[in-house]
Amino acid sequence: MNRAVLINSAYIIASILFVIGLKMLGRQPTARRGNLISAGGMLIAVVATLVDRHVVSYTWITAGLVAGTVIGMTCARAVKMTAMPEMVALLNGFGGLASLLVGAAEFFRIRSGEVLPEDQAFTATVIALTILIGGITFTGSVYAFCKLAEWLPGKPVLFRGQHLVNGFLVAGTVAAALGFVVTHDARVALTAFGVFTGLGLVLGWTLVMPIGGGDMPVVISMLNSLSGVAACAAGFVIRNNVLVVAGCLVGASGIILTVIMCKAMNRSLANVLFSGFGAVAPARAGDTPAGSVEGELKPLSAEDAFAVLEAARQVVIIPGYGMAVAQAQHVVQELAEILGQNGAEVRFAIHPVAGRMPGHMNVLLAEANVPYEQLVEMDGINPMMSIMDVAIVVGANDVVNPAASRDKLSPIYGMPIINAHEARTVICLKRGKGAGFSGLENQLFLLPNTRMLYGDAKSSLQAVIAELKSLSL
Amino acid sequence: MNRAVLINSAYIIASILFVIGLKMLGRQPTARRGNLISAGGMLIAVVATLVDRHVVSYTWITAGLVAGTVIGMTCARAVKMTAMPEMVALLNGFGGLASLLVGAAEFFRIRSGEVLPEDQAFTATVIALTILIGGITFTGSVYAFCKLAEWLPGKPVLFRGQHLVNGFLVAGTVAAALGFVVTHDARVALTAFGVFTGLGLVLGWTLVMPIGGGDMPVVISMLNSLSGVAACAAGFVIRNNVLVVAGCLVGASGIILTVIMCKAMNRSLANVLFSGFGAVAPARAGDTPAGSVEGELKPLSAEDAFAVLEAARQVVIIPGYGMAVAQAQHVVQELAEILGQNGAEVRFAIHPVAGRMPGHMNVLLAEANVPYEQLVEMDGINPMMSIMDVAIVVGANDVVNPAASRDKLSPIYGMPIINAHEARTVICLKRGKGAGFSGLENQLFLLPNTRMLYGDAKSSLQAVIAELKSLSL
Amino acid sequence: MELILLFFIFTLAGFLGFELIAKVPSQLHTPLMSGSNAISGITIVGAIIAAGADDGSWVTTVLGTAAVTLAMINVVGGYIVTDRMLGMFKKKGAPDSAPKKEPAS
Amino acid sequence: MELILLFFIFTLAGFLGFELIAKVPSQLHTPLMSGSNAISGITIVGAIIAAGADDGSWVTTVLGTAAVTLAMINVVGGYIVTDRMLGMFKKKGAPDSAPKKEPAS
Ligand SMILES: NC(=O)c1ccc[n+]([C@@H]2O[C@H](COP(=O)([O-])OP(=O)(O)OC[C@H]3O[C@@H](n4cnc5c(N)ncnc54)[C@H](OP(=O)(O)O)[C@@H]3O)[C@@H](O)[C@H]2O)c1
Ligand SMILES: NC(=O)c1ccc[n+]([C@@H]2O[C@H](COP(=O)([O-])OP(=O)(O)OC[C@H]3O[C@@H](n4cnc5c(N)ncnc54)[C@H](OP(=O)(O)O)[C@@H]3O)[C@@H](O)[C@H]2O)c1
Repeated sequence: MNRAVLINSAYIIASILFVIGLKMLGRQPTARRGNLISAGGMLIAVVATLVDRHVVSYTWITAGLVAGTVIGMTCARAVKMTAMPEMVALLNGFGGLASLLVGAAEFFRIRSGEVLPEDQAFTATVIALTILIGGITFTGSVYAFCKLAEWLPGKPVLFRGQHLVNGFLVAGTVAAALGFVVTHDARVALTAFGVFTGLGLVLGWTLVMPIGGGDMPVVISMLNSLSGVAACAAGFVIRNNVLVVAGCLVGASGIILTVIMCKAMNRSLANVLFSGFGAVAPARAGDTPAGSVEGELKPLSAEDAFAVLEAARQVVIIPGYGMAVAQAQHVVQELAEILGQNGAEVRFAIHPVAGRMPGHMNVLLAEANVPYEQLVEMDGINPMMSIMDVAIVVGANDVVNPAASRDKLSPIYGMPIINAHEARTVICLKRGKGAGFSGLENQLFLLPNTRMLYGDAKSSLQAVIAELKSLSL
Repeated sequence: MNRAVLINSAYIIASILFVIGLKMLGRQPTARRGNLISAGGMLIAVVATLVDRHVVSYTWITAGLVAGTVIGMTCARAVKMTAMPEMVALLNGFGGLASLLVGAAEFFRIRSGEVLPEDQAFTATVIALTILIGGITFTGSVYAFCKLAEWLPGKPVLFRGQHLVNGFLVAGTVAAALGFVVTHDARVALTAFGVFTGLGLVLGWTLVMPIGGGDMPVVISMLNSLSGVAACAAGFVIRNNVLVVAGCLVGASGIILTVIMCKAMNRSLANVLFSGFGAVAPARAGDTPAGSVEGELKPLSAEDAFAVLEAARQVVIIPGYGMAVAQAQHVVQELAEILGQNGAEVRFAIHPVAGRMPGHMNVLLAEANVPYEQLVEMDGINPMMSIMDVAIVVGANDVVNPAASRDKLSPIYGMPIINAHEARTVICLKRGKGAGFSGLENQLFLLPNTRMLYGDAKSSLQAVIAELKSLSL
Repeated sequence: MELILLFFIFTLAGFLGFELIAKVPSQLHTPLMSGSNAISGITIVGAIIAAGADDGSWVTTVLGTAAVTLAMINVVGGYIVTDRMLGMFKKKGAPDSAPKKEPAS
Repeated sequence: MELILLFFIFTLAGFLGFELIAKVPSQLHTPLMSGSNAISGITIVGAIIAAGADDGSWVTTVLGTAAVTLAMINVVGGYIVTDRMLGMFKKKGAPDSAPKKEPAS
């Protein structure tokens, strides 16, 4: 009894630390400390579990702990800052698989043991839930990882009758799980167990299939919430309070975070998950639908760009996904520094959903040592936009598309944008006529005061910098 | 087992309703519905408890429930809107006493029964806590009630060695409670029980003694939090989850609310509870300390006031505690209406701590049917103050005292005020040279553009209205 | 074990209470106080169990009945008083966001 | 009874999770996701119990050990990745409120 009290007190403390840590993670100045506090909670929970009276053999546990620590540390240290999203996806998948295995282990333990648990049906239900949700989390996360790491094409995979296939899969899984819960025959139970485990794993894959690569951050946040729910279900399986609390905390906060992320893109969660958004993009981008944009693209050479920039006093740089693709953050930083030395005031305008994950631009620019003070949020820069001499759009598209605020028929209508078109001159860097994530034409490129600097963002900027440098020497 | 599951499910639902209700109570548009939802939760909890297997005789329960309902309904319906704070205090006291009685009943049940509870020391501790906190809540609330209802003088009661006496009382109580927990002798336990019950009741009284009547809302909020803690402790006594949850919710949210209330007055909780604030007021108000204010009071007759008001286009009325004392809300409303008919735009400026309870002015003006749209909060009115032709200060003092923003030595320094002094003309209604709640002189009354309209606010205003009416006829 | 879980519940409810009350406009302070005071009348549950306990003596019955009465006054009175206060606010025109019905005279 | 209290805990934790995450600035979304992902590695507790269970067979030990490894990767990796991301933000000048150390070039 005494030991149980000790362990459970430790669990209570761990839960408190998780709550505090999560709260602190949500505010910039305390975020890092919050993460440490939550890590402290985890340490306490792990140590407390190790002294559990039911835990007798430590060999395997130690092996697992050491292996996990080494692998986790190596990967987390080695991964490049720009590959963070896929790393999180992968880690999340591992968590889901771990929950699945915990559920499975408990199933086999009960099967081999003499004593049946008190509430057999309840235990069977939560085991089934743990395995299903864990499985979906695992394969879904792995798929998201593959898309983000470009091991698989990022485009949504759609085929005829996809919803039908998914429907059948769901029905089959539910049927197997129900059979598992109600049966008293050990053999039937084992079969059912195998079936829904397999189907759950397949489901995770097929459900993420029709979602485009750009929406993966939302999907990962969603799967993160699910991995919390899986842990929570595992908590009900082994009647463990800290699992229930921490799992449920992650589950609930993950859902809220997912919704917040969808809102920033002005889309609903259902739209992200089921619409196959972006699949028809190339087709739409090419032709000229009703309400199309008019005007012409006015290309600009690096020398001309140099002339414009040389005279500018107020410059705003608007980075987008293209900067990440071109890995141009260091050149961008160099450009900003040179312009600054040249007497211009340079700001970076960061749109909340620029790039492919929240904070994507912040992370890249931080990597390139851009001072924090030069970063301005969308709401901060828009009022100043009309006094800007030059806006340099580095591979951004949707986040500077005026259609979002003007064209009610546009699918991104309502998404707040950075009003680059209000600047005196706009220089857009992109490789060609490629559309943005939403697949829409962008009138900004056709405006009289816009000039296109074609080519990979990195090489284009290097050319401009070379010009600027030749001057200052 | 089945019945227990049912009851506990009901308890979970009740807890959820409490959480949702409390959340909704915090926002104006949903507040009323939130209260109903929380009442629904209470109904569910009560009904679920009635079917508890341990409850066998219903005669007395029914009697108690009926009596309580009738008394509660009668009082709550009969009480005047202006007497709400004391009503809340009284109700809170009853809740505390009920928790005390629950603790006592459990004590006697264990005493008379054969079986001792599992964790004797723990049970004794929580019984002692329940009784102590319940007792303090009870007598403290009753004392607050007496002060607010003016059955006792509102001024802080201070005497030499008060802290010493309180210290001894606390020490005695703690000693008795400790004895109660450690003893195994039934007789000693009974004596200790009697001692700390009595001392707890005395403590509630003496702790509230040195606190002035104006701070009673803060004290009531504090005691409200305590009554939640008492209920929570009672929950540990009888191992009841809904008591623990609901009690703890009230305890925690009550503390936060108390702190918010203190902040609005720019004072700390400790200052409110222990400083005897307001006790030295009359002495200080009379004499002229260093840094005193200069200028002269310029009285104004009702006829002159009429002349000023007749010509005004923009009028702001700033009500304060004096309006409540004079019960002048209806006349104020009449004045506003007449001025409105006369072509002026009339607004009411509501300071968050005007009066003696949060929302005091809102409640009074609502009672007098002042349209909601005419009420403007402090932050809304201050930027407009300089375009106001006349500011009518109806029995407000501290909340329009410029010293709060100017004089660093003033005890109310830092409290945000309504900038009445920025209006073109200020008319102040008060009976004489009485100071405000904080006991400070108010330079506003001495400013060149300020006129004093002496007398009870209600009769002064009636005189002004008579003048205005005689004109319009 | 039960006790430990109760402590768990206690902790979580405490955090929840803290989180729920934030940025409450000042005119809602009094109704909020009164409304949460009514919730603290939950001690009625303990009172009912004490009054009707199958293993109680006359002492516990008397104490329990008194507790039931007092807690019930707290509950019923608390909810009605809160409702009346909030009714005051609602009666004239709707609050902030909702459409305003009464002409501003 | 234990199960019911677990459900109670579940409910409260859910509400708490909802309340805690509100108004998070967008650049913190990814670290927050990653940080809460690390917390979901709490399943390590279940994995340890499964791997070391006194009444387990070799099947449970294998499954448990695999679970311990995977969960540990999630936990360790998750916390380190989050810390690295947040470190990025901190390195250059301090955030909003804190004093700014670096000259704006
Ligand atoms: N941040 C998030 O969390 C998140 C998550 C999911 C979805 N999204 C969505 O992603 C979009 C983000 O908008 P965005 O403006 O940042 O990007 P975007 O709309 O995807 O546009 C990227 C632009 O960069 C150009 N580009 C690509 N590679 C380039 C290179 N190497 N050099 C130069 N240019 C290059 C592309 O044109 P070319 O092909 O012609 O070069 C394209 O126009 C939004 O629609 C948002 O809703 C964001
Ligand atoms: N709202 C809350 O929750 C709360 C709670 C605790 C404390 N407080 C404190 O209470 C104070 C409230 O400030 P306040 O400006 O509303 O009031 P105040 O500072 O207390 O001043 C009230 C004024 O009304 C005058 N008065 C009294 N009876 C009158 C009558 N019948 N007719 C006309 N005038 C009358 C008094 O002067 P005469 O005597 O000369 O007439 C006095 O100057 C603040 O200090 C605040 O911190 C508020």
